[in-house]
Amino acid sequence: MKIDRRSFLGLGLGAAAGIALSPVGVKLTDDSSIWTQNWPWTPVPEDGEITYDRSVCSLCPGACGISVRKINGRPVKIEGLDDYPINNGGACLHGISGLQYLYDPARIKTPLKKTGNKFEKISWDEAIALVAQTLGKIRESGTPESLGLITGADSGSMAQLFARFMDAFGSPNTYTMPSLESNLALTAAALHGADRRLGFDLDHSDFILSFGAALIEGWGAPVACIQANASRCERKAKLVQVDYRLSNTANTADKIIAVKPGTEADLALGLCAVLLTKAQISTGRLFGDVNKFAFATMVVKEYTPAKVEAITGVKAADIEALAMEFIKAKAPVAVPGKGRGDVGQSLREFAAVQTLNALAGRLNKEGGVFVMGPADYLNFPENVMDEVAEKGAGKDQLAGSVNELVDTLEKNGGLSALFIYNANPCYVLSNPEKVKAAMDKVGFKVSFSSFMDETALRSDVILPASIFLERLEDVVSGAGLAKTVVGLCRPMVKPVFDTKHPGDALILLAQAMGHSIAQSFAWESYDSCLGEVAEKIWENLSGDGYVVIDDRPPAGTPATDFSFLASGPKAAEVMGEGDYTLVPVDKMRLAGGSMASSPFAVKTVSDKVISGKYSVVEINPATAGALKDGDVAVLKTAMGTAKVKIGFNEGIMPGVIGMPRGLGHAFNNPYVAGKGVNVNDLIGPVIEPGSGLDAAFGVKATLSKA
Amino acid sequence: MFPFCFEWAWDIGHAIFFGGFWYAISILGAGMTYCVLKAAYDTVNDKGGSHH
Amino acid sequence: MIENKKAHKFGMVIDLDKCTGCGACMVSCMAENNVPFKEDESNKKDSITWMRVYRLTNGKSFPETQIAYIPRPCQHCGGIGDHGHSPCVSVCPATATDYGYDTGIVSQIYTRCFGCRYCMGACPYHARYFNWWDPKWPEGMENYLSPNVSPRMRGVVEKCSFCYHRYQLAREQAIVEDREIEEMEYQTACTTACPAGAIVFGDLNNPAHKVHQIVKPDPHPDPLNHKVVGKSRNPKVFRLLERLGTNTKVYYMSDREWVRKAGDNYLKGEWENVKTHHGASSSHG
Amino acid sequence: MDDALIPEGAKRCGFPTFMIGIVIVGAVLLWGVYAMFLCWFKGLNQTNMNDYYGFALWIWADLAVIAVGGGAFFTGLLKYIFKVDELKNIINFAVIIGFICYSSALLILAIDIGQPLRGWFIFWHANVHSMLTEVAFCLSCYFAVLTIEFIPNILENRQANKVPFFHHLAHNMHGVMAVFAATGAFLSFFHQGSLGGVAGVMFGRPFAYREGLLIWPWTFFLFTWSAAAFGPCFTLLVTKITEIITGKKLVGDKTVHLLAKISGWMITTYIIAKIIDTIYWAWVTVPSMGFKLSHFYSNNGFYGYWILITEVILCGVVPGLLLINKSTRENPATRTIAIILGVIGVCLNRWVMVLQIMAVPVMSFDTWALYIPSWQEVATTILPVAYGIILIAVAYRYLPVFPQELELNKSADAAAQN
Repeated sequence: MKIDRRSFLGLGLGAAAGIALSPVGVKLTDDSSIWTQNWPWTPVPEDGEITYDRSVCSLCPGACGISVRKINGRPVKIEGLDDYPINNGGACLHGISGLQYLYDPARIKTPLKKTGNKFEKISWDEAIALVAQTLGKIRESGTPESLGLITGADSGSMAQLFARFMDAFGSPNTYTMPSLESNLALTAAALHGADRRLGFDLDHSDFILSFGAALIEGWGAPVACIQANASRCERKAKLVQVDYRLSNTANTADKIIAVKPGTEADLALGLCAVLLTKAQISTGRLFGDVNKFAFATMVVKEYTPAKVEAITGVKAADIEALAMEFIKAKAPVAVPGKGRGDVGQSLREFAAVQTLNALAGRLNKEGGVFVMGPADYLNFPENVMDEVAEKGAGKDQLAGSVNELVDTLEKNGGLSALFIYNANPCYVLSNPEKVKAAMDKVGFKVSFSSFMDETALRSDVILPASIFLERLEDVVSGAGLAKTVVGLCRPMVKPVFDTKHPGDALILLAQAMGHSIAQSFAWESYDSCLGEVAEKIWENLSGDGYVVIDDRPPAGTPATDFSFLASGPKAAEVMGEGDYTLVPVDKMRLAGGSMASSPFAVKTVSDKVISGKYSVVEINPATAGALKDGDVAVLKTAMGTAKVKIGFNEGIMPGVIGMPRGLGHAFNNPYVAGKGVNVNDLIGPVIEPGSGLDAAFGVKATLSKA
Repeated sequence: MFPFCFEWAWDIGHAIFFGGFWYAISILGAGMTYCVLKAAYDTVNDKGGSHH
Repeated sequence: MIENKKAHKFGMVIDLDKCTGCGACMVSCMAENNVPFKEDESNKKDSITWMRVYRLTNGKSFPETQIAYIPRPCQHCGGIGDHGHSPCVSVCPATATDYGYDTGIVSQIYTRCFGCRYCMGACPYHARYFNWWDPKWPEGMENYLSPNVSPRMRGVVEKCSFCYHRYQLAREQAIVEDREIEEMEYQTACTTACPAGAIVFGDLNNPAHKVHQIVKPDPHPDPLNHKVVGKSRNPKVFRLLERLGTNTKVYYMSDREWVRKAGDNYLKGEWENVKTHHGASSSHG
Repeated sequence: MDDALIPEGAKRCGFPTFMIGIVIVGAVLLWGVYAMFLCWFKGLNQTNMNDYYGFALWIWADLAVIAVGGGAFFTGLLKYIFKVDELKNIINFAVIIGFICYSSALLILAIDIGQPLRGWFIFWHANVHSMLTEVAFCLSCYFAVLTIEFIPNILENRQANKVPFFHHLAHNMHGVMAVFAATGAFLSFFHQGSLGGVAGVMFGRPFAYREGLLIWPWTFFLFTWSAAAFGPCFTLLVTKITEIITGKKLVGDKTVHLLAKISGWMITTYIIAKIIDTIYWAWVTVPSMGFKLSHFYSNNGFYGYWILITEVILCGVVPGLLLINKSTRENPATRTIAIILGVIGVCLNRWVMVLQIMAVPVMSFDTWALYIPSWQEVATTILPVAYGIILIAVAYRYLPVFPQELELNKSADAAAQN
């Protein structure tokens, strides 16, 4: 071989040297670095003209004004709308992340029909026809009252449209999910008469006595409350927080009154008793009020400071001092509704707190509580009701509340069809397994959900709703706000998927059902319906984007009916056994209700709340026994068992376990669901007689190392 | 690294740093060039033969 | 160092007594700056949060416990003596992070960064984040990304820029109209989002700006520690790790002594001596 | 079958035995290569590094191999500049070890950075104020020096040397080696130092920060010094291991004793400087930032005073004393203990100056951050070890690395032949 190793070697080395010296290497190096700066899988957002558009956020009852920044019409950022009468430029993290909901992995993209255990895509025409046909049969069978509706809120045109449908169909079975708004309405109904709303004028109060209300963690209108708190700090107005853990609200408070969980009502009644005895608030001052003497006698006898100390753990002297401080303040107000004031509340507690306000003469006073009439701005035309409708609508409701409905359905059934709008009872209510079982007793469930949440998953037909960024709607403030503002939520973007405005879906459905129902819904679309029914304020509403209906204290002092409390209602029993009391904890960064959190919101959540797949529970190290911070432990209650992580927290009362609410979602969104445990799984409903509320503020629990 | 890169500045820091750098590079380059050329020359003249 | 009397020095002061820990600033920042998210963000040591809110407690037991939330954006350090040699800028080998002498803002050039992470080691505030993963958005969600901030690629460091793009937009407008930028024209996303109004942002060099009025920065070196410049003359205002001489532009404010004390490290007895020392005497003006 | 490549007169094991060894180590190497590609293609999420631990196992490995590779520059300096001729017997091996260490260091850096394809920005867009820039420049230049120093040895391979050009090239390179060695020493001084500077300049990290001279913190000088001091320990250690594996004496005692003595004095002087530095830091620098020394060594599950004591006393003072004392230096057992302790000491120092810095909380409300490397990190860190073993095996087999080998093993060979 003459082409020997040597020449081969030489050739190789020569070639290598040649390539090394040529510009090829330099060029490739440069190209590759440029390539890393323009990876095709890294998105390049399209640039264009910046515009801003106004709307209203309806993710929560806060109803904040929002400003949507758009690039060539494409929404890129949501911010608080300056000078909006509720949030005045502020925004909360859920609202700011609103755009994530548009493209949420759990969004329902088309109408769906359940066949067997699977959902099947169908067209809107098919879906409407299917629902109309099924409902038609129910009507034909003469039992229109067996159609139920579970809805999230009962204000605004959408709520009225649904109510109208139920009426025209012939069913009284409408149920509202528990919310601060509904609890306050219930309280007002018990104390001051039907169709009233309560608003707390935090902005002008100089002494806020909060009974566990998480004022800066999502209670009421969250942004308005946070701003009220900030202004309170500047005004040096006092906040006293009655609580069993150092919530952020308690942290910002001037004083914390540590009470045993579930004894807030007793403390409130104890304060009432002190006012009646020590502060010389004569019952005469309560002139014209019903059962005032019976109440006064009862409360003075049963809720002496000593007795209340035994129940609540608050020293008798402190109770007396607090009552005196409260009554001596210029503009005190007592605020009910621990946490967000929605789930696990009792009328006894709400009524006791409101009674405190009444005794202190704080009704309809600046800085007090406003007992307001309904936000009366909608004028629907007379509903057309045929004979079937008249007959059905006149029947009794199946149950007194959504909690009782679950009970009834689970035991005896009773509904042949169910509409679910703006609600996720299979997640939000205590003991969701029971709710699911109750749902299974209903033959035909129609969901108007935008997201495939726990309840939508159990529906038979889904008529997917466009989300607030895709639709027009009037949004009324509420949730304890001391003013009434109607805002206009406007479509910021065309529906991203094949969804419809739930109002349009309902109108289509009504028209498909024909007859009197169709006549009741003789609108071309929801948009035209809204323009018509809100005609009174439409010009201002569509022009300014909002209308302030009222922001002053209502005139006069409303009468108070003390009958409910005078009857001496008992506190709800805590279910189960164990050394600990497990209580849900509302966190600002976690949505707890029917709206799940966004990926951004979940990302902000502390590792002391979510740790990998675990919920982290708060426990005072003093009562943690052998458990150490970060341990995985088994939490057991009468309702279930869950593996959780232990998070030491000096700021919680010994013996209490705080578990974050809003976790443990089970649907297809890996950024939000599959994290931690739904605290409601561990808590069983304890229904309060007289109100139908689920008064289970917590549950007894045991904790052991996993 | 080069005066045409925009980070370059004619200041003391760059003078010392890149002065040192280019100085070292030059020595290495010059040294290796010398060795290679000398080796080529020696090979052609076969100085010292193929034994050491 | 380029001395420029007209140079801005953007900074903020955060009222920790107003901060509710609600997280709006964090989300506003993420939405504004195209910050990605991943399925599990519970490991806070690899979770990109330009604005991170720390939670502190006074260590006492209920009901004496107190919490303070400390929102922590990039502190935009001026470095020892405030000469612009921030801990991170001075160490970046590829000039991928730079100190803007006209704004005081520490920038980050994502396409320049090659991911050595030296800057992260140098930053005691953990304000810098590395893209351990390729940023990925669920299908369709990239539709909300803003063109004003380019999405980053895997393998580079990112951090808060004081919403520099907002400054650029405001400056362009001001140049077109031949005037100075107004205080409210350039505000960071976290500032505008804060529902409690706890964040005040502006030009620390401009006595007309609220942030200057609250902070009252001392332009002279601290006589007790010459590394420190710009110490606040407001007794309630402090900076994080001020003693190190990082000379941050993010100031914090609290009425609570334990919170102010938590801002820095003190040897036994030191706090009692320094807590009343707030910048040089007013004779410096 | 590879007899033609083996140096003349040298005895080597059979080719199959050699290959078996190479295959075993090669498997480890491939494991490392696999991990390396995972890191390159999937990104650094393959590691357990995080935003607190931006610098972790790799950077420690990087600093450690550069420190122990310091034997090459220091031996070269002594041999070529200070004309310590005795060291000619170990200089080739020192260069090979240095070459392995530095090529490994560069490879680790290429894996460690988030954007390897942009790695050259450190040169192109250099920030001359960054210690890391100084490291990168000097490191790569010095690697070029090591390559230049290694080339003649390669060319001395029996077959390569037959090529007249290669023969002459090797000869001429030997001739000007002092120039290269001087440049190498200059470069080494700076990159070893600037590696120390990397930590020392971080004024936001009180555990790392040191005052210093002009722009150079004390760690700059300590790192250079420690590399010069402990590098020869590593050279001696690897020589010892090679001798054990080959079953041959490869370097004469005189050379070993000389290098050990030099190393001993370097270690002793270094450790005195280190102790002074530590005391000044602990009593002056750190308190001025509001920290007590105990802050860095308590309240966590790993870093205690033990690490300081181990580094400075057990692996610093002890090997230094053992090596400057003639009897312990010349006793193979105590000498070996000393060089092992020395190598551990310098590696521990680099560990502390990389990982403990990251672990220590600085803000009063921050927490200690401890981390455990992922298997990918471990594999890529072992990769250079496997690569080094293979390169040493190949070099030893085919190159005349040890000038004294034949002479030292004459009697043994003769005995074997009888």
